[in-house]
Amino acid sequence: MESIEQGIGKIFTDPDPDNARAFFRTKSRKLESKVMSVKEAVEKFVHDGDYLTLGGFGANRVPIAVAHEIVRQGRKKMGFAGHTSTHDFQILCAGEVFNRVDVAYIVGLEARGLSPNARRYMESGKVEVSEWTNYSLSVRFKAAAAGVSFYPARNMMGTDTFKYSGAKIIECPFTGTRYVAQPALYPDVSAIHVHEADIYGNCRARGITVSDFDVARASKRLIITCERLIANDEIRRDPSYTVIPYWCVDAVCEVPYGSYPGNMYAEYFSDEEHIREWMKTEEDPVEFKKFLEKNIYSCKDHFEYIEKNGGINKLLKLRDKEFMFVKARD
Amino acid sequence: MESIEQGIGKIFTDPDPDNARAFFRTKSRKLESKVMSVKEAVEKFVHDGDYLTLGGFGANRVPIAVAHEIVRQGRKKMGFAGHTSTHDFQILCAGEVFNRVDVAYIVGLEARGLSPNARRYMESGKVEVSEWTNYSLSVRFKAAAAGVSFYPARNMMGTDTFKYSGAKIIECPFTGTRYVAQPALYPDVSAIHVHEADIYGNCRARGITVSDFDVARASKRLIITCERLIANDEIRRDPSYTVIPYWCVDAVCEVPYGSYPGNMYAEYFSDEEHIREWMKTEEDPVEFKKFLEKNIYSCKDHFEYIEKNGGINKLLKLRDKEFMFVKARD
Amino acid sequence: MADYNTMELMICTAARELEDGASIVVGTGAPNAAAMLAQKAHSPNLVILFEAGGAAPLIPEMPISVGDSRTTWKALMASGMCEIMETCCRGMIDYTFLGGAQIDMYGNLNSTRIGPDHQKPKVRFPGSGGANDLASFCWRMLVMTPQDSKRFAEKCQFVTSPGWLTGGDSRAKSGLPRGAGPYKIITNMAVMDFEPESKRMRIIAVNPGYSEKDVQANCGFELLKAKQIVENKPPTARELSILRDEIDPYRYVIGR
Amino acid sequence: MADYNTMELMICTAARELEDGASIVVGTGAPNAAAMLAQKAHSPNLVILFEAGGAAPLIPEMPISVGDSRTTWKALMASGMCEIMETCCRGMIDYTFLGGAQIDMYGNLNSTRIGPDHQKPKVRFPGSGGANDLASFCWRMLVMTPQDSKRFAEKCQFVTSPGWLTGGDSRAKSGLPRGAGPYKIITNMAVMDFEPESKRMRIIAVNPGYSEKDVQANCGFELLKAKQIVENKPPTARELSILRDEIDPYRYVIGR
Repeated sequence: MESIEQGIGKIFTDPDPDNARAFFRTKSRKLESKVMSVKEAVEKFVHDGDYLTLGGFGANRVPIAVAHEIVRQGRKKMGFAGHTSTHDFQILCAGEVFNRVDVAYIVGLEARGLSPNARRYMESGKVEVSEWTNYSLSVRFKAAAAGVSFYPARNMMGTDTFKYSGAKIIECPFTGTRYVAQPALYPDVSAIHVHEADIYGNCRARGITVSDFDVARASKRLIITCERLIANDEIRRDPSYTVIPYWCVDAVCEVPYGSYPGNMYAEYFSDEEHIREWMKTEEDPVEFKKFLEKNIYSCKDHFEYIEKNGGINKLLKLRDKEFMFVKARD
Repeated sequence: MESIEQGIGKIFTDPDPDNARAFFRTKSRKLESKVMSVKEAVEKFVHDGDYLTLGGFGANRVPIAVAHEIVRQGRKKMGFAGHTSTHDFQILCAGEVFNRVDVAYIVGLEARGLSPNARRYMESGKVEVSEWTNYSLSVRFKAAAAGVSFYPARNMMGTDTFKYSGAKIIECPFTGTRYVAQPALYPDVSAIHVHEADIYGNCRARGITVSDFDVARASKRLIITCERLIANDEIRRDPSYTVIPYWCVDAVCEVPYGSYPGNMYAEYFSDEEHIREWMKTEEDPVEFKKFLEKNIYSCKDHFEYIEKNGGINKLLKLRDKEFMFVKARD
Repeated sequence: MADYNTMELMICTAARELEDGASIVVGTGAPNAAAMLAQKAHSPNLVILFEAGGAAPLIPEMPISVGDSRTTWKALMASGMCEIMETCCRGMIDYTFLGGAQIDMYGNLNSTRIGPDHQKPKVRFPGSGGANDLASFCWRMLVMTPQDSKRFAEKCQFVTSPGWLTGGDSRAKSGLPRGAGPYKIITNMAVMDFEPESKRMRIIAVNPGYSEKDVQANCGFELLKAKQIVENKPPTARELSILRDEIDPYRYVIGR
Repeated sequence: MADYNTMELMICTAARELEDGASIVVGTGAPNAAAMLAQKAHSPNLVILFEAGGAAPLIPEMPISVGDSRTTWKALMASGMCEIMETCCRGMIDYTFLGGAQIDMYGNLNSTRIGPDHQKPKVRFPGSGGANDLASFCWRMLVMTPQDSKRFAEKCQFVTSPGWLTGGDSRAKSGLPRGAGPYKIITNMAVMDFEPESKRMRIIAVNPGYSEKDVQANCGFELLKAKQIVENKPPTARELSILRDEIDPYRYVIGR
């Protein structure tokens, strides 16, 4: 099929569905425990050069423990899906983990402003970018989850976002309507934080879902972190609420407060004080290095990081804030 | 875009997304009560000639009260999506409601055998058919729900199912992979039975979802029947479980046991005795006419139909059966 | 030990094809019984899915519909049709069982109609349902069917679901996912596979009491023959007891 | 009654555009405040959605992120990005608010970069996020932005999100959904719309204390002028009290 027009951006991953099928054919369907530490999971499943996706929405239901661990273990030359990536993007930039990014939303932290360090990194020329949009990346995951190499969408046309993307313009064979063909995005590895999972990887999540269920299905390898491990019996009690089935999952890590300092729906709000400190510290590269040493490199795990920043007391306050209890104002 | 090959079947609905947008622009977004009787809902929203979709899976979570009411009110010349349509198909055939069908699965009742009357009707030459598959129809609804005119899928190729469909074969602009372009299906009107809804039409459902969430979004008009009306507060208590938002919905009808004689997940099992009687009676057109008179035409509503076939006692037995209580064997 | 009927034999034969750790989408009836038997007899990690959305249930009794509550009984997930079909399309599903009114030498299946006029068929069958999809996407398609020369037809009057199409590399060229296709045909008389080059149906085993000649005599096209045709093993006492006592105590399927 | 700042004026002006029964996708900050104000002041049936999945919440305080828990507080649905964007693409969403570092005379927006080298930009901004999608799909795009001649640029250095593209029928020809596009631009000085034929930006109202000349002097391209340019009405006491007491008591937005 001839395309009418095409972007000059690179496609960093292989959209071929038969190649993906050949991989998925070899993926285990066994119901076996995948419980391990975040350290083990990152050692086993995240490799230099891999294309990475992180679930959630920037600072909401994000797998922070995995992001820190990737930086701590010094992964490099990765590809990354900047699908409204905010605080998670900041963390990966701190480690200069990736050298190519599919951009939808990066560098910024929404109402909080822009990350000085992420901007420096993205303006350094060290990172190759292709431009997309939030919906485009959602559709690219959706196509991969469906086992095809593209889905059409009606966005991006007429703009430089299209020009600097890897997309192509096609026409509907029925109506002649023009579409941007969005190439399927099968990440090598993804990490998603959920509310509950069993030891096999069957997951439940609440609140906004962003594109996580498609990301889970599109990914070749998947690390799940969860607020709580639950019994398999509880999953089977009502299968209506399983949003990611175990056969998509390679590792299950129990990480309560795993989205901290991000927000976790119906669990705890974001630690805006700490995020502000992070952004402020980034202004001075020397200070920021010390900050990272304290908060990532010298930490054994996510809990040590939390303990250094207020521990359980802080988290109880963030719970109050999440539920808007009166004392949350104190 | 040129297609490589195309089916000879008709496309019974307009896949043009701009035409659909023009319609949806006019659809109300107001949060107002839509509660009414099934009779009113069918009078208002189901017209002769409309293209109809029924939710659920043949005899599981099916909007039976709406199907009976459509027959009772004598709707004719409708189009219909035979998306694993079993007992619901039987009902519509009894009323000779439609004259064109997108076929995925019709005429049969799965392990129960074939419906004699549905076969007679489909072999009469009175009904125009296009052939599809279950997944094709799912994808056609999914494309419409996404507001586009087609999605690609990897099924149907090389078969007569393709030849007698309205689909076309295209190639991926990235990989050259061949796909069947599935034209979007925007039904004029659909009916879906769910577990719970509020008066505005926000819905919850459990168990298998088939393609109902896409059907709800793809449909121009939507009638919801529900086992139970619930308070809007209950929807707002945790919005994670809303599967159809109110702005898709035109009518909300409280119909407990609304899937009877079909199965309703975690509520009641199917009444196999009654379905067997239905199929048996169909063998003799004269007997069948009497049977329909009793069970549809002379009934005021769904409850009268249920009362004629065992009433609440029967339904308690079907609840036992659903939960596999020991006495279900009695 | 000939104390079994042909349905029991077919189910036991089919069950043995399903190795531990594999995944399968099944329908109701005999395929469902075969998958349950495999799970209980030798493949506890066989993942069973149903096209309407049920995934990995602890099936308590034979479902009547692939969407009824038995398909989600204590399941790991109750999902939808896209979820299941796209799991197949991504390459995660190893097996499926299909059937039809006709099957040809390339494993193509007809479950749509008999008669030449599509808009006014002599006999209208259900159509594809999910069969075309599963035949397109799942790595290995299995068929369990009684053997007679009307059903094993020279040419299907309508190809509902793809086998190897017209043989050779025709399926690969059609655009269907690479590497998937018909695998084995299990009948009351024999087990057939497909010769790798021509993709024509080939006898690889015959059931006790039948000869190659019987099989050919009950087939509407010429069957290829494997170099070594073995005799299919009869059901074991353990298989039969699981099947009769645990899976189908009311003989819905094995009583046919 | 000049006791209000320009941010308050912009928010009140914007809120008046949102009629009862309409639907809108908003971001954080001023657009969110405008939608909340409309809902509380005159459009109780305004449906507010957020691109990350929140739908029709009872927003208890200003969200920091379009995906934080405030966007699903007592909401009618917590869904995902495809759900919201596809609701827009189906034509169900009337309004959206967008912004950017640059806007040109056709309402095109730049939120991607400054500098000529895309791989090594002088200033890297976040990129589209959902802006390109919302600008493509929602019927009417609104912009609320301070007016200065750098921001109102002759040409965007990068067109992130589509306005009327190069004017005239260029947007209709591009393939973007028919009938959608930029609607009104609300600044501290004026309200602009787009002339129907050329699709060029046009002054339709000026704010108290500003003249057409001020507006043009703070714009990097020539603005068209409506036949009748009215003076924009200042915020009412009721609007201000809702905004200050109920919506933004901590002055996160109106204190800027």
